[in-house]
Amino acid sequence: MGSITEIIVWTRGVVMDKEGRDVMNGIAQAAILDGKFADAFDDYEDLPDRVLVPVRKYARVSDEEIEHKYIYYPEVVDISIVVEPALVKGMNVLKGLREGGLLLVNTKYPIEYIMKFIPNADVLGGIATVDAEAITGGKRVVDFSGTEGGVDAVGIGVGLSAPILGALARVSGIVKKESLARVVQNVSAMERGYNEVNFQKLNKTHHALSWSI
Amino acid sequence: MKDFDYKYQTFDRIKSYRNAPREEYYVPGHRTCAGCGPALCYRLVAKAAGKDTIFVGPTGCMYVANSSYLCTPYAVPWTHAQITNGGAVASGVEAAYKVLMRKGKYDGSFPNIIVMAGDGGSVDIGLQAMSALMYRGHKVLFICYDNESYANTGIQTSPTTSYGANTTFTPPGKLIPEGKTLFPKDPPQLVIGGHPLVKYVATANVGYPTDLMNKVRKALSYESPTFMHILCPCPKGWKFDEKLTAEMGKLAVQTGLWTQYEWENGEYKFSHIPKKYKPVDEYLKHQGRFGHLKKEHIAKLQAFADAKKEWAKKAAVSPIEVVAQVPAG
Amino acid sequence: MATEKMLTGCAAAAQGAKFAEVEVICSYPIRPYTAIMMELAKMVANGELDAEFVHGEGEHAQLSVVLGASAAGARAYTGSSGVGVAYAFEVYSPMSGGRYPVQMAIADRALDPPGDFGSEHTDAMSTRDQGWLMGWACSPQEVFDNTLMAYRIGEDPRVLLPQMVCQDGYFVSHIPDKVVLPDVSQVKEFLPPYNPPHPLDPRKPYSHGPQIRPDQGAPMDAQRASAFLEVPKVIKEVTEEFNRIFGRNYDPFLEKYKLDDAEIAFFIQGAHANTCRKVVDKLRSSGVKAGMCRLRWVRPWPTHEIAEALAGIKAVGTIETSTSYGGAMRGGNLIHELRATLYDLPDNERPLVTSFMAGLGGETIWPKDFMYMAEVLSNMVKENRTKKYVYWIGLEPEE
Amino acid sequence: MPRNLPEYGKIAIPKEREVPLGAVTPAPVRVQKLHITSPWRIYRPVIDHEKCTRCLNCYIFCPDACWEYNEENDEMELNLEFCKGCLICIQECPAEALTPVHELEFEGGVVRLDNPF
Repeated sequence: MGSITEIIVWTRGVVMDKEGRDVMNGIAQAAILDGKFADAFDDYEDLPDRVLVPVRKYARVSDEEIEHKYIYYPEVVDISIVVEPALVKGMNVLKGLREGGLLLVNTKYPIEYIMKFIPNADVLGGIATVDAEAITGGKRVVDFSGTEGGVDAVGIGVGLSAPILGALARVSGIVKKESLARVVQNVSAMERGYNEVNFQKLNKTHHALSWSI
Repeated sequence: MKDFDYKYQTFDRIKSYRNAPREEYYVPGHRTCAGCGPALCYRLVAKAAGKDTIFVGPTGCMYVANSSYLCTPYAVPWTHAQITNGGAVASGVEAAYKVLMRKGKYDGSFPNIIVMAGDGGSVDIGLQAMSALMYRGHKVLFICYDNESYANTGIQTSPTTSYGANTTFTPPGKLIPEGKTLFPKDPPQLVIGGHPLVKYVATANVGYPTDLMNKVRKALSYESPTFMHILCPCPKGWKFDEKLTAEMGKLAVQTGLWTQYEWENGEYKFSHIPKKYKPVDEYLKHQGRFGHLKKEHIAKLQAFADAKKEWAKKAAVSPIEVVAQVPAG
Repeated sequence: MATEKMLTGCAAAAQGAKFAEVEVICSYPIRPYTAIMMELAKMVANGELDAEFVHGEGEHAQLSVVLGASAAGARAYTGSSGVGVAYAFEVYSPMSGGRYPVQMAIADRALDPPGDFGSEHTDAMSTRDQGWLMGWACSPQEVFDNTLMAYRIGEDPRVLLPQMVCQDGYFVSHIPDKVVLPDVSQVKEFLPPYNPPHPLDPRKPYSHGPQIRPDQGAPMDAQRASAFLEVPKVIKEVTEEFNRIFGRNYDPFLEKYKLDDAEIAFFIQGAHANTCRKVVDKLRSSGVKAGMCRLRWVRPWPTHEIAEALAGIKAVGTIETSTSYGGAMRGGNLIHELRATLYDLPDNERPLVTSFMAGLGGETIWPKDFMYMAEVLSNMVKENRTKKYVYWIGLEPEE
Repeated sequence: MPRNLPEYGKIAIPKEREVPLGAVTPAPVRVQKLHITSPWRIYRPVIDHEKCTRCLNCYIFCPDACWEYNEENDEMELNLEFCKGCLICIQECPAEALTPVHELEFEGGVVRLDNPF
């Protein structure tokens, strides 16, 4: 079995739920365009989501067919993406993170400041931030059509998720920017996220993530 | 049935927020939405009712979001009921207390038994059990906390969902541009119209907490079944900014889409009637569920509000004949 | 002082409930069980029984009302028949999961379509996996006795489970027979008052039935399953005590009639056992070594006791008075569990097993029908094989 | 069993997976501490005690019962462990005594739960 990159997306119910879902779906759809295998799904226990409640979503990307496609929780996590920064205080966003993994936070705060809230950061290989609020003007899309595994009527990457996806492509290389450009609605916001991401490499190394920045 | 002197509770009127009991019986630590209208309603009802209370909670948000994973926010006895049978389970609890007190097995005063049912658990799948409770005359307060949808399952239409609402079962589309095409059921009128033992029915709204609490207390002081229909704006389902929950309640009243009244022994008493009503759009514009509506749809909702106002005007002056007459004494 | 009366099964059930001093009763009319409620209504109206008699708006409500009553700490009683049993289905699992030891009397009846008021076990048997204790009586006396025993077993702190006390519609529910009614003091000695661990009581608040996470589901299920592991022990204890106090002679799980040296045996539950017993006698007098094994409890299923009772018998036929469309043997319900029960017997002791669809829709099972079944069983012994899984009595093709 | 029939098996629920009998659980006292909701908050309402008129609007309209009037020091107090940050209190405050401040502006109040509930 080849290496599978497991991604967890932390977001908030209802008001930022679609943004989180867009991140996971954006990753999976772009990865498939890259010729990889990928899954994306909500955390079933976190549904139904409530306004502002912390919720989790998952994506998996692999070079080969994913054997544990129908296994619910990832045992380990390679990348943790935090769609709303205050979550770093409330939740252990590095839970299950493999040594050398990546933390990507949508925030205007500098990396050093965010690190204050992450006492277990020694497990990290890198931390990145992108100010998606500033790039998109804080645009959040609230739409329920894609909940419960439904068909999303609005499309991916209209709001905050576009720059987050761009930033992820830049630092992790897990998906190609070109593929993302075919997936997201707001391509320029995605490009800005790609270009404007802040990154700090940390000492731990990861077997699969090689920083492309 | 038998002559037995049950010891009932009595309640004082709450005059101000400061005068309301400080104790909370619906405590912090639950998974309801930030800004949840039904949660605010639950808290106010519990506060007004006090510690000698038993809640029956049919399935819905106030079950699933509140009693998540073996921890609950109810500081008084609470039992789950199926979404179908809140009225029946409460009837059983009440019947048990009647016989246990009569047999000397319970020596406290008769507890308040309150069903907290959503709109589905009250007037859709739960209607049969609710109506039977009202008919049989159990000393139970049945509250329909109305957030105008099946919210717990992801906002599906219910019989109280507004005309024109976008729910996940009534999405607006090319053929059906307004989303929901039907106008809602009227829960208090369903109760008033056919249950001779019911002597008190009230509507309330989380925008008016003192009024809500006093109506709860009044309802609980009856020895027969009582019904309250409480508007509980739902930030998730209605798609408004969660800080506007109480505002939505007030706007519903100010636009005439919601009427605050008590019906007591056949007579209506209205409150919070605005001097001048606002157009319904003032209410609709904050809510994403109405974002797709066109002028003609909004006009229909305005006409609906206008008809409600007319009805309230008439009902306030001359009591409207009730089909199931209230027996004297 | 004990008295003897001629009572139908329904009247006997009502008497049982009265002696158990049930506190909340919830009724809804459906024949044939409805006579139980008619009797109880009279008792309440006459002040012979101090209970709240609630007129439910349907069977679903009946179960719901008694659930609430039991949760609040009252001994609660209800009942139904046929489609009514089916209509209440949603509430069976919450009742057993919440550990509310209410009692439901079932005078069984065929399900629709089309409407058939005749006796058939399919109604109750359809609910058998919902975590209820399920006992089956074959006479008004046994109905009365089971009513008391089921409460005592169900309310035992090791058990805390709801109980179905089943009887065959019409055959038991409507045909009077001698019933010995005990002295109140005997019942007082046998059945202590219901004392739930955490009732809905404002003086000591508890939450009943909150949501659980998926990973809490297995322990919840295991909890009920564990209770069922305890039940057989409690049934044995309680039956022995019942026999002692009331002077009866029940085997806890099975009526074993002339089984000891039997070559063929009928495996049966309910009213038709009364005819079957007579046929066994007749067969015996004509030299056929026949016997009968009658189930007193369907849940818990007395696996070991049945295996022990039937070991060494050459052929056994289940009398199925219920349907299991498309089931493993394409007939009724009992054969599935009986075959599974006998599977682990040594080869030389394992009976051949077939089933007889008989008594469906309320049809009488005549002695001649049992004689035919005996012939089928004897032929199985002769040929040393089970030719067919199921025989439809009266509807078999000519051979 | 003389015939050596299989047993029914036993069930042992590990201590950490035990659930109460019939899922009947004791009622909470004052707060449900098993369900801390501070991780929900993006913005924290911050009070200006000078401007506050003690009208108790924030207290009465809070769905999570997080505002309390402390009579001793005549001040409103916010329960930060449970405030979800819905900001109804700010909306309902007639004195403009409350302002929303992003949670990351405060270094205290880190809980870092492993699961959302």
